[in-house]
Amino acid sequence: MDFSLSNNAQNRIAMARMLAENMMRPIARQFDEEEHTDPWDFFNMMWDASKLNREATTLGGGGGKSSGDGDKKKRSENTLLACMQIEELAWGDAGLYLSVPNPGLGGAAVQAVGTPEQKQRFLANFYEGKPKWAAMAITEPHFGSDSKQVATTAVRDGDMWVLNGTKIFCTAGHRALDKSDGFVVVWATLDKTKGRAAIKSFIVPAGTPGVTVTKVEDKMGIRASDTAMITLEDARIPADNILGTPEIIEKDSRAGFGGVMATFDSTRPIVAASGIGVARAALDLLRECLTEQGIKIRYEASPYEQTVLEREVMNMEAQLQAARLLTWKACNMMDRGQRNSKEASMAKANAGLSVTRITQKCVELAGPLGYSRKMMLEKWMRDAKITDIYEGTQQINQLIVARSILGYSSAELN
Amino acid sequence: MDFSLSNNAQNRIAMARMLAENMMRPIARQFDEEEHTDPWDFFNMMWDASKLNREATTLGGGGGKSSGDGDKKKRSENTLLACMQIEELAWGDAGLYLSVPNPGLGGAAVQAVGTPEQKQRFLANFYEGKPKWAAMAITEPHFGSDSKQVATTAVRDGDMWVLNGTKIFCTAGHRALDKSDGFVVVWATLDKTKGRAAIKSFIVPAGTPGVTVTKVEDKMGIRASDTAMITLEDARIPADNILGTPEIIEKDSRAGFGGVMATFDSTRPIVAASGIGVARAALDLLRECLTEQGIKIRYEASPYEQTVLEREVMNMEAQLQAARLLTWKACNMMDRGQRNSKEASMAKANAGLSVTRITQKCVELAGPLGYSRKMMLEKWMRDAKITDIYEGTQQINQLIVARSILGYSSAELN
Amino acid sequence: MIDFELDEEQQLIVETVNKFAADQIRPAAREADEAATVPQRLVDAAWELGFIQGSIPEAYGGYGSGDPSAITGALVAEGLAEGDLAIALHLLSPRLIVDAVLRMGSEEQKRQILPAYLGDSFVPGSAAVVEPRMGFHFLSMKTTARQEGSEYVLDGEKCMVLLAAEAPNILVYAATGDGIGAFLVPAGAAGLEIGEREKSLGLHALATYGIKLSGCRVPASARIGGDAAVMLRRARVAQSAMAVGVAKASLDYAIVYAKDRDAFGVKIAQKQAIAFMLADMAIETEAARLLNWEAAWSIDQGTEASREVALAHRYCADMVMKVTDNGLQVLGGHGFIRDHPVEQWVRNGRGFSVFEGMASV
Amino acid sequence: MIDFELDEEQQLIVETVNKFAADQIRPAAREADEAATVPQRLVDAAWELGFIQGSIPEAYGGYGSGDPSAITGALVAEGLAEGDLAIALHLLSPRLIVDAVLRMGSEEQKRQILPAYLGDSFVPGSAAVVEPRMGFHFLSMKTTARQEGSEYVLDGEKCMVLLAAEAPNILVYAATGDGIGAFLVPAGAAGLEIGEREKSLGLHALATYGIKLSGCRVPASARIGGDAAVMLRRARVAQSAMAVGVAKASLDYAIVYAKDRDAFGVKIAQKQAIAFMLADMAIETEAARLLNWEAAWSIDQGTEASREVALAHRYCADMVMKVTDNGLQVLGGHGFIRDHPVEQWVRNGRGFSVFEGMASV
Repeated sequence: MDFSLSNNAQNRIAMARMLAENMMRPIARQFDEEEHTDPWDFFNMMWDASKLNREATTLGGGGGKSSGDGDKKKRSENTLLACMQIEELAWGDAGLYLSVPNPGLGGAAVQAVGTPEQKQRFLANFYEGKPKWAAMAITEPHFGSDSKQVATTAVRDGDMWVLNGTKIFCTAGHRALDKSDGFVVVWATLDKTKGRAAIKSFIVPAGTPGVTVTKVEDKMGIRASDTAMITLEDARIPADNILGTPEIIEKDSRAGFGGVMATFDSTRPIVAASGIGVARAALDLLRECLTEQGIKIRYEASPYEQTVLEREVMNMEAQLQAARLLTWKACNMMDRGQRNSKEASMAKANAGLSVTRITQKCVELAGPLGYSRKMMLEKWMRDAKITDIYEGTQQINQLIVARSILGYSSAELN
Repeated sequence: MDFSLSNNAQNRIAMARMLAENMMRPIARQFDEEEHTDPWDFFNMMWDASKLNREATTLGGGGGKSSGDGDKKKRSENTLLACMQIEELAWGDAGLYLSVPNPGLGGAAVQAVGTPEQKQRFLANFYEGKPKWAAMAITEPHFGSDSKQVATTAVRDGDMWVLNGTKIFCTAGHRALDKSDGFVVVWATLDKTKGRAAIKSFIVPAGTPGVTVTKVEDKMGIRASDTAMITLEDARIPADNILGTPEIIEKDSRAGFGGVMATFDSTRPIVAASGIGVARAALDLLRECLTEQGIKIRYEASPYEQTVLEREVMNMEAQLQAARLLTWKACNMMDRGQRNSKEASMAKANAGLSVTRITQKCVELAGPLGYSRKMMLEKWMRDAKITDIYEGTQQINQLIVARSILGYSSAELN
Repeated sequence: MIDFELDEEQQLIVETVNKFAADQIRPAAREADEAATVPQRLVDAAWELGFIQGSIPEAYGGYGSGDPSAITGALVAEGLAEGDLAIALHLLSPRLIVDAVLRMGSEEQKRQILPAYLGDSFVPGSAAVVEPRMGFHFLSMKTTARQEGSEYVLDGEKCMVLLAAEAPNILVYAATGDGIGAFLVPAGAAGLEIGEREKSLGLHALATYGIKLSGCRVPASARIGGDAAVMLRRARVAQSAMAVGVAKASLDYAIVYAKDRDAFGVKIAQKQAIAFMLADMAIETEAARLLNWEAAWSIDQGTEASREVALAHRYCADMVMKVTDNGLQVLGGHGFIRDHPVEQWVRNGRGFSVFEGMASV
Repeated sequence: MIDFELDEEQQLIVETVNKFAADQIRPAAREADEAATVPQRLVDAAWELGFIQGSIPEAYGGYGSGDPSAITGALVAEGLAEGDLAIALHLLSPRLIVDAVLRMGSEEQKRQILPAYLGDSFVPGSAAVVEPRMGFHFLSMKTTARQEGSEYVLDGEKCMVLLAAEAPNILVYAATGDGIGAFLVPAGAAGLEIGEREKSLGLHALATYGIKLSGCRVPASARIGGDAAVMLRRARVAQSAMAVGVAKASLDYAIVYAKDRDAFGVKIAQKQAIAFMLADMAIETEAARLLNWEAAWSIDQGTEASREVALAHRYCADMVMKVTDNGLQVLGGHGFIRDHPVEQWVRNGRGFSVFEGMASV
């Protein structure tokens, strides 16, 4: 057991922290107030930076692969490093972090289940040219968590797939399709009657005729990040843009639905980490302000002497660190090549709730200043809440944890 | 709207408080430590007192009926009065309060759905002679809340019913059957295949051959109260000891299962009130001790100044009063003849949780003294917990509230 | 005798308020939030309904029957806030002045001040209580009122002063040394500086400002009554009632959504995780309402009720945050989108632990 | 490099401890609670397994490899407490003395004191920290140690002193004026008065006592080390680990019960209300475990870790109360009956916010 940061980790964190402080914090409020605008200077800067260090900004970046660099130890800590860096970036600004041009969830899917040829076509040269985004489009207006309800259809027509349907809540979908030469991984069904097994994911490149971003959502928080509604009308893509086999295999397989679901095992800790970054930003600022006022937290004081403020700060620090450790453990297991679905959902469920409560409490404890948009606390409260919703809501992740500890199938517990 | 106590209420409370302080508190610890013994002096005293004022100790006493005494106003406040008095008695000791010789839940059932003749036979002269108890036997080893699972059978044989089965968690069952000339109302089914509609309740008098108390439970709290396991082997009772009609009416009716269920509308607020009495006892004692130490609760202090202790006390007072008001409202509605199932379950669910937390917190805040059996706080923590379990667990009551606000049937939400 | 039923007059008021909130306030709430303004037609409509006039006894030109009870005030506040909090605070703002004068003012002050708020149309009221610092607490103000001969000199800084730039008078609360005093400061008074309109997490439609008082002089007659802490407690009752209204809005919206939304072959409301969350929201909302009603009732009995008010205020502020957050959670991703009102209730709800003196009963 | 895996030695220890806890402690726990005594055979069996000897380096007659780590200590404490808390505290009691001497004592004290705890059989240890008053806090002791020439004079009152009547020595913690000192007081010392055995909410099987110190004189050499607060923080790590063990016991029991119990046509574990409660219990237990591991690790790094320990201690104490209470709730009425162990875990679990210095790592 070891709770020390490797040199590698310390360096990566320091670099991400530098980006967060100098490139993100200064523009965070502006792009919250000016929703639906694009921080191109930031995008270009991050794009160039990414070329230097991709893990820093790739969701699920190389989960499980060996990093091979700096760190003496043979064992990989790539997922862990990704989480640590993302915590720093989200500490800078969660909305901007989600806007960083990169292969994102779409890229993660290609990486997880794509063929070498697909990785070559869509990832190998991704970082060339102008900033690009790749997104994942799963949700549809009539369903959220129940992703086997996918109604978007994919029909084979000669050497093309023809997609029809509407996708919502597609993070960076607008930038992937309309503001760059990126792509969106779209979930569609080959046969609605066949349920999960018939659901496949398809790589839809920017510029594909019939693909339109029909709405960009107004949100409570993470406003710098675009959340797109995408309409597919007879959108035609090459036959080999399907991820995994086109066959409908009744039993889930890594290549099909299950495979895409498996990417959650790496993305959930990463979502947790981003929320933790936001909550830490709030807690850091609150503590700074308290220190300025000469208030010191007496951690060991008795409830007969400790103030409510001190206890609240103490509880928030414990909640935040607990969420972080759960997240790191889920990463640690992935880096060790262990199955971590339960731990990933534990981390996500715990972090989602903790960061929501922490940021809400920081606003409260900062009083009128906390409620004012002159300070960042209120923004972080709005930004943090999404942590408990996307990549599986609190309820979905609790359900996964419950099934796991009870040894139940989704049929036995739903 | 009125939050003032009527003279009638004030008198009843004062009387109950007097009993609680002088008759119950002095022996409370003894009959917690000496489980399975009987405080006969207390029984006899309460028995005589009951003759003077029955409502004081009758569960669901005259809910909905007009009291007609003292209080000037025409409108009834009988359910309210019962709750207020029971809060006082439980403040004295919850285990002893549950042990008070009276018609209890069994009597409440007879009162709710019995025929005039049955009321005459079992209630009219109940208070004559030596102390008596009447109990309700619903639960069986294989089910708790799911009371349509009743497996105890009732078979008609000439002018008798023959009962077979095992009942557990029958409060005061031992005293009703073995220590007095009382009775137990037993739930049994006329036909297991017919579900709810076939479940009837039967009045089983003490001394009925084939009825045996096979176990008296060891419990965490309310140890002065006996919790019996009752075995019925070819227990024969007169045909007219059935409550309601012997016919199996597919649709629930007040006379059958539904009728008995309806008694919960009065018993749940009463259970809530008893828990509130226990929690109040703990909070009162904690505050006394704090006052002795010169600690004053600064209710209006800011979180920057208020101590954790002060905030906890403040929260407990609010939780306790909230539970009390929810309980009083459920009573108020019943006294007005309004349907109060939702409010009764709201009160029970809220009180069950609140009194559990309050008593646990009082033990914590009293430190080593709270954990010691020299003080009563630890006992009240053990006594309070049952509030969240019997007469429908927290979960059952939440379910009832949910159905009510959602307008769902038990089929739609279960 | 304990009784939770509203009397006929109260029931009538509640029906009127709820209808107005549902038919006119709620449909305008989102746009008001995005446009950061309260539509004039709502102001006029509310004025016609006489929420202000009804709170003033006939003796002073209103058509209220005697002093309005805090409970009735709480019912109105809850109902309007269920429509929208920012709009409710705007519409009820005149009571910040009117109530203070009625309850603390001299006969002369009543005759002088009240008529201005009983014209043909709505006249905004304003009160300055909160001060711009983290540890602010309503009993420890740093804004001071120093008596100099026949005048009071006010110095200090306030924030969250609603309608400061729009109102003819601001009721400024300041420490007098022996407690808290309330001083009527007319717009444009020398030494009164009204800052930029504030931007906050919530209440976007409500115009609030920071103000500075630098040697601002008002005649002794501008002081309304003695210890004004009593008004700040009444404010907490009004705000707590509004918290209940906001929570109820979120609960009812989440119920409708959950009964309509499909997942895993059923409505999400049929899932215990969601159903129990809704049940808990309902119980907590009702518990908070009853606690605050009792606090209001205690005030109506003429007691200071500082303990009851503090308990209810704390409980309601925590409740509304939890309930509105759960309301958003029930909607999941859709709750995070501004197409639905739930996120607005979260942002408004968070304010209740900060608001002081922003409404009155 | 961050890593949560146990090393091989730790895994071996955990397996041994868990097997002993499951096979021998758990089956005896209820009877021990009712009979208020720890069976001698358990004491002997535990001694054979060498939980104490293993914590003492070979250099001093044990067979531990160097100073035992706080993490390893936490693993042992969690495992044994999962069997039963009272029994675990009894079995590990020698470490109260042994650890203090090893970590704070002089070379001479180590040579003098340790052998007594390394005989053929178990020798109970004892420590006196808690004092019988509501607001007691481990950093504000009223028991004093006054130096007089070559002696210390101890005065004060302690409670929850485990095995005070059975142990050859009690390590008494007292305020020295410049901090907290730990003093080894032999049984029967003049001025040491051991009271009646205490009766508590939980820990029935563990013998605890109140003791009085009235001018109790011990030689200066009886003082172990300097500021003994460090040992009280280690105690909190040990206790927090035990809290995790108790919570895990309740969680696992509730899982088995919920998967076996029918209601409404399914197992109750298939109801979201129950399933989510269990999921939450699992998450909270794991979160607390990791927090405490990090605190233990920080101590092993030689830091004081007062913040980390305080956070983990508070979190674990709250967690175990919530988890054990929910564990009981899952069983409903059956949880309230002493046929099942869950109520015992609630009673023991409540103690963690009170226990101080009752175990060591």
